Amino acid sequence: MNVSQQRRAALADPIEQLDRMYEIRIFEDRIKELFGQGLIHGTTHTCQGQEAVSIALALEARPSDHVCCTYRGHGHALALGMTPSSVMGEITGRVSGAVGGVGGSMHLSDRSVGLMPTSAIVGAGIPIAAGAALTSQVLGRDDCAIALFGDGATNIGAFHEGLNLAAIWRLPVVFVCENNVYGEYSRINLTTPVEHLADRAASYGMPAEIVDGQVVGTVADAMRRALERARGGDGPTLLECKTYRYSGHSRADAATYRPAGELDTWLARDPIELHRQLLVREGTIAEADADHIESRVRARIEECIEQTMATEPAGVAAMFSNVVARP
Amino acid sequence: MNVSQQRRAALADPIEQLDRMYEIRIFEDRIKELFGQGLIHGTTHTCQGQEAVSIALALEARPSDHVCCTYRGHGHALALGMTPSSVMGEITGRVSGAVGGVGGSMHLSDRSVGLMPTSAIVGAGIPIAAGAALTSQVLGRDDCAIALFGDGATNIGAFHEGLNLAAIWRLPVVFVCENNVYGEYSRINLTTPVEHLADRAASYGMPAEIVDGQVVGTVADAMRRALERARGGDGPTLLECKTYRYSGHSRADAATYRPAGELDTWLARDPIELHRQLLVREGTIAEADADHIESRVRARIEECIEQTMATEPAGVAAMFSNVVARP
Amino acid sequence: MKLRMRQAIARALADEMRSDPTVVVMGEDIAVAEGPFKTSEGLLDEFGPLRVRDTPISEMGFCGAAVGAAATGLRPVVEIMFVEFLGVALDMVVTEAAKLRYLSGGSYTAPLVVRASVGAGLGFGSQHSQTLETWMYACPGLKVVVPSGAGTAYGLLRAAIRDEDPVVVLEPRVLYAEREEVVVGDAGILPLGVAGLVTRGDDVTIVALGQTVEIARVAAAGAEWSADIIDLRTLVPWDRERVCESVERTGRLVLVEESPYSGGWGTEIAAHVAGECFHSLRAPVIRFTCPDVPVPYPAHLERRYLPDATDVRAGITELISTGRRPRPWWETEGYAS
Amino acid sequence: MKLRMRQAIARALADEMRSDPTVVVMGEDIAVAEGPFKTSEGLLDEFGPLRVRDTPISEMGFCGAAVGAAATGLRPVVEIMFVEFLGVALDMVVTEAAKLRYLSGGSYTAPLVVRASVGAGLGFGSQHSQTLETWMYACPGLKVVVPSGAGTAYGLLRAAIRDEDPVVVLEPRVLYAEREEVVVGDAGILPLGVAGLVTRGDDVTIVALGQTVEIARVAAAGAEWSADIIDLRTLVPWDRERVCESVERTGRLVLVEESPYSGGWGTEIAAHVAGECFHSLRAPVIRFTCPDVPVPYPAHLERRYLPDATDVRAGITELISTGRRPRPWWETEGYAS
Ligand SMILES: Cc1ncc(C[n+]2csc(CCOP(=O)(O)OP(=O)(O)O)c2C)c(N)n1
Ligand SMILES: Cc1ncc(C[n+]2csc(CCOP(=O)(O)OP(=O)(O)O)c2C)c(N)n1
Ligand SMILES: [Mg+2]
Ligand SMILES: [Mg+2]
Repeated sequence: MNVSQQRRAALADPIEQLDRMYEIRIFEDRIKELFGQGLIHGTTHTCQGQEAVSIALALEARPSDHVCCTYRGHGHALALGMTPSSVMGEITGRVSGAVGGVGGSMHLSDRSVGLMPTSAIVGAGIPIAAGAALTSQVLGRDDCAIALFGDGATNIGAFHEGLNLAAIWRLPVVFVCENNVYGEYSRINLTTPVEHLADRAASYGMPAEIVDGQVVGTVADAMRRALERARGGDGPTLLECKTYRYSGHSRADAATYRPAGELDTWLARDPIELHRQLLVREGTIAEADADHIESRVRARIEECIEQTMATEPAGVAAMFSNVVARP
Repeated sequence: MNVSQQRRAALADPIEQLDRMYEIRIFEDRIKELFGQGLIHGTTHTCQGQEAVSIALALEARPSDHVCCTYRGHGHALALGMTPSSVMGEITGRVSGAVGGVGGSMHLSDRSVGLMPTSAIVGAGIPIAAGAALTSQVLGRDDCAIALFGDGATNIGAFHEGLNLAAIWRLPVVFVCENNVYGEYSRINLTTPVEHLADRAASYGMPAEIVDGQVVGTVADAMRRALERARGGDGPTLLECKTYRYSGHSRADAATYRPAGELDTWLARDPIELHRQLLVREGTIAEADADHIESRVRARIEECIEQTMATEPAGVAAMFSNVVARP
Repeated sequence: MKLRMRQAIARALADEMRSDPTVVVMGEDIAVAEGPFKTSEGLLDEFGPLRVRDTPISEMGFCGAAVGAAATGLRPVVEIMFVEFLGVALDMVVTEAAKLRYLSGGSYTAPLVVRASVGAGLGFGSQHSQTLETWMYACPGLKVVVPSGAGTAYGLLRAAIRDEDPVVVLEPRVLYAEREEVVVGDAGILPLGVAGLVTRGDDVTIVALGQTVEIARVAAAGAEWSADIIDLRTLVPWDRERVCESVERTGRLVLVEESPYSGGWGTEIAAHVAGECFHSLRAPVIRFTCPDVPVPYPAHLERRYLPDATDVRAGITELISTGRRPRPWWETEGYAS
Repeated sequence: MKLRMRQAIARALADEMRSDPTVVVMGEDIAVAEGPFKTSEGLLDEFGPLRVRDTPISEMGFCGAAVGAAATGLRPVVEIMFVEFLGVALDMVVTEAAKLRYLSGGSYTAPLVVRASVGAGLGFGSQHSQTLETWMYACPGLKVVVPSGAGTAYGLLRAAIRDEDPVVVLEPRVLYAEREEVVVGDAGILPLGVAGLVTRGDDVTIVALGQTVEIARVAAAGAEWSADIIDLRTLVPWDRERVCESVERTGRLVLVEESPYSGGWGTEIAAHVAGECFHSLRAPVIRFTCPDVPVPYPAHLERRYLPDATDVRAGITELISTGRRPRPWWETEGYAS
């Protein structure tokens, strides 16, 4: 097992789950700050508030399953097992980056844990995931494919075509819509005439569930059901995880368009807090442990930033590598 | 009123309606024969069996409404008012053709009766119709737009995006799906996991109706309701007209893929026969009149063919016209 | 007045919307948010939600709507946030809009404008940094313009909106924040198809486009040779008269392009000149382009990826002195591409 | 054996599917109906519905599925019935497939083939008769091949399926029914990137592609000059060595293209040669192309639209005797374009 796979396996431990949720949250907060301070070039899209979906995904998917994510992929990548240093290395264009530093924040990938190259094109990952599921169906493997995408992506043609194709071919794929209420600066209700995006599965005769996206266990249960259905040959499922994006769409966005109080309502059901309280209630950990975990993670991320900033930038040769196969 | 508009107005007369249904049927039969005999170059897509929808469309839409049709558009064009000679002139590349002979069978248009350029790209007319409706909304006109498309077209992204856009903007447009059971050589059930395409309207919170596409009156009633809704500011509607394509997909297709007996079942409810019987039952016409109408039309079409074949072909200059506005 | 390019674009849209009530703008987050690049600042306030529209994430849908609207009486201006997104909507531009006039015998037209931001330099990565002009090439019926700053952005956009046929405006993203003096009002309208002469010289004709005009200017400033620097402005149809007239005078053609060497936009100009002005050419046509690789993300690699003024100056000096075509940097430095 | 091009394509698919169980084919009506152009005859019977798949009318959907399948272990071959339909799916080819290797540091690849029929001559009209090669231009990571008959269709398709990266195969529709001798089996595989020499001559280098190879052959047959006729076969990356070597010998380059004059595929070859072989060129580079208009529908106009062997022969004779570029027919006949 490589490091990513070890991190993935470790998630079985509830303490590790909380650790990883903090890891995502703190990583994203710091990335945003670094961009804000002009220490990183380009753009980035963070996922604070959506950690429960990432963790549930990593818990239920196998490393051999194929996961298609988007430009908002840091959380999924970290949860699936990628190290903060490979993700941060990529975001900062270092040789230590997941794809050698030429991809950047929107382009992460780690084949050892099934993370396919994340796409910066809205909806593209949906038919691509269907295709990954096709491979399993054709070769008789029991790997599944999972596509993660946002609420806004359900208005693009690739969503329609991808779900229809997966349904008619009964492909082993799970479509996970992270409905975080906004597509860029537009509230979902301004662009989409239905309240529940899960309802759109009916157009494909596809089972669907509306899921509380703030609770790891709830999301994991839904994913387990969907993955079982897929592996059992019963075809695709659409899951709509209701969640929220604490931060703006991208580094450039202060999210001033949000109705007053909306953020607070969601913060009151913060996925990390909910998971932490659950673990404490269950007696899995004590409050003190939880605090300790949080500070431990904070230190880890700071160390990661220091090391990354000290790592050499991707060289010119990297720009000419992996364009096509070299004879 | 030009000739097209006069023909359109004349449709108010039930006898004219039957005449026009025969016109479409015989026109299409003869076009297919002419292609079969190699007397016409290229490809064509005929609509025998779908005449009721074309007639109902022409009855309910106003000449000022904007109609977007497809490569299978001869019937709509003739019903909307275009003369057999302008349609046949286009199909045969003559100067008399609707668009000067450079378009061919798949590209008809007549602005005087609202027929926008028909598209040879599946689904393209759907968002285009939404845009025509947008013009009415922005300029405060009460013209509506109507898109006609097939069952297979409901699987393409433009369908999804077009309907969603029309719904969220409450555009005055009616989406008419002529479900003729096949998309090229594929039966709808092989490509589409839902039985009733009208059900897909739910993804857009859009009203929809399943309509018996064989009966002029039934289709007309549904169109009237949808057009009233549109003109009244209540937004778009999806109509699924259940009908059947007697002929193959295109001149090249013998339609051998159809289950035995399917064609006969549909022939038993032939839209022209049904309309003819209704008119006779109502006492609007006598059997003899009906026979007379049919032979009258047959003679008209033969004359049209002779004249068209005697008309000069589009000249080289036509190929260089209408590329861009000339200064 | 001095305006940033994004302000000049917003001003051009506003001026056309004032003078023509059929002009409408639509795109993702262009209304309430005033555009991801703030190119529609103030439009919603002044013209209201009927004419200034936020769309769902549906490029095929709203580009198609623009075609239908243009055919029936509006003059829509759609914004494609990054030109790559035309990859999900190209059909509407190339196969529908560009052929609508032809396929209706001239009775329907498609006077619409598609604005799309293009180019590298801001760290958006391989899928958000291309220029992709050639997607719009070889498409009779379609025009393509590329501004090189606030002034041309204003003048070309206004002309594009007034044009009776579809026009694609490719806006170099790095220039949105750049300020320059702009002639606003009708006097500022620039005719489509007419190139601009940036500097006048005798030894070489440098044809540049959009973001590369500045590169050419810097390369020529203080060089031991003097150049006609032509800002092409309109890529389709490009100003053949102006370019050929210049090459016949200078005897040398150099293109500075932000596109890969293979299949970049300059091939069209080079090919035409090699046929039309062959007997005037005293030296090989050279193209300073990007290497044949996807656009890399990090700032230092993006800089290396883009054509460089120093390379251009040195290359032209070499061309003039030796008559030989200078090798591109990736060849001399031994990076296969 | 003698095969029609469509049979050679079906044979190439079958041979690859036999030797490699990961090869799958999908497209609209390619399975049960064996393809709208009968290019997959016999495949469903031999390989079954798991590997030979009819798709819904969803080019974006199944091109995307091909990308995902290719990235995870299959070698999909998708059929795009008419190349125009890539206008609703281009994103998957250019923005996803072509960059997948780059954006995964080489850990994922996209060995997929997109087959699309192209070209005029069968009366399909403006939206079903273009060649559109330039949509695939300027896209590092993507290869483009164009067969000129059954033999090259077989050999190039097999090589494309075996290639580790995405390849677009543009098949001239008019050639599907044409028969020629084909070397089947591994011996018939043709390497990508290598052009073919059709005839050998001294006075001029004629570069042709797909359906225009035959036009070049007819033009040269019995002419008072002799030509190297090069069948380019692979458009991206094209065989620069072969073409430049030839031009250096003949001193003249002529392109015969089925694409509009402005922005057609030949501009890339002309531009490179004008830079690389400038000192060997004795005459202007000429391109025999289609006029800058949408493809007209009627047979007689389609014939006029396409490059004509007699024009090509006369034009080259004029070029050699006068050293001047012959005007295209639409200019001499006074049709503005
Ligand atoms: C085809 C396409 N159109 C537009 C964009 C620009 N864009 C990037 S993210 C985004 C919003 C997507 O919203 P959603 O699907 O809800 O995902 P989220 O960002 O909320 O995770 C948009 C419009 C794009 N990348 N691709
Ligand atoms: C985008 C696109 N894909 C494929 C085609 C080829 N094609 C033409 S008609 C057709 C079938 C359409 O079926 P349907 O929508 O049911 O309409 P019908 O032909 O039955 O009227 C197909 C696949 C096309 N023209 N455009
Ligand atoms: Mg969202
Ligand atoms: Mg149908």
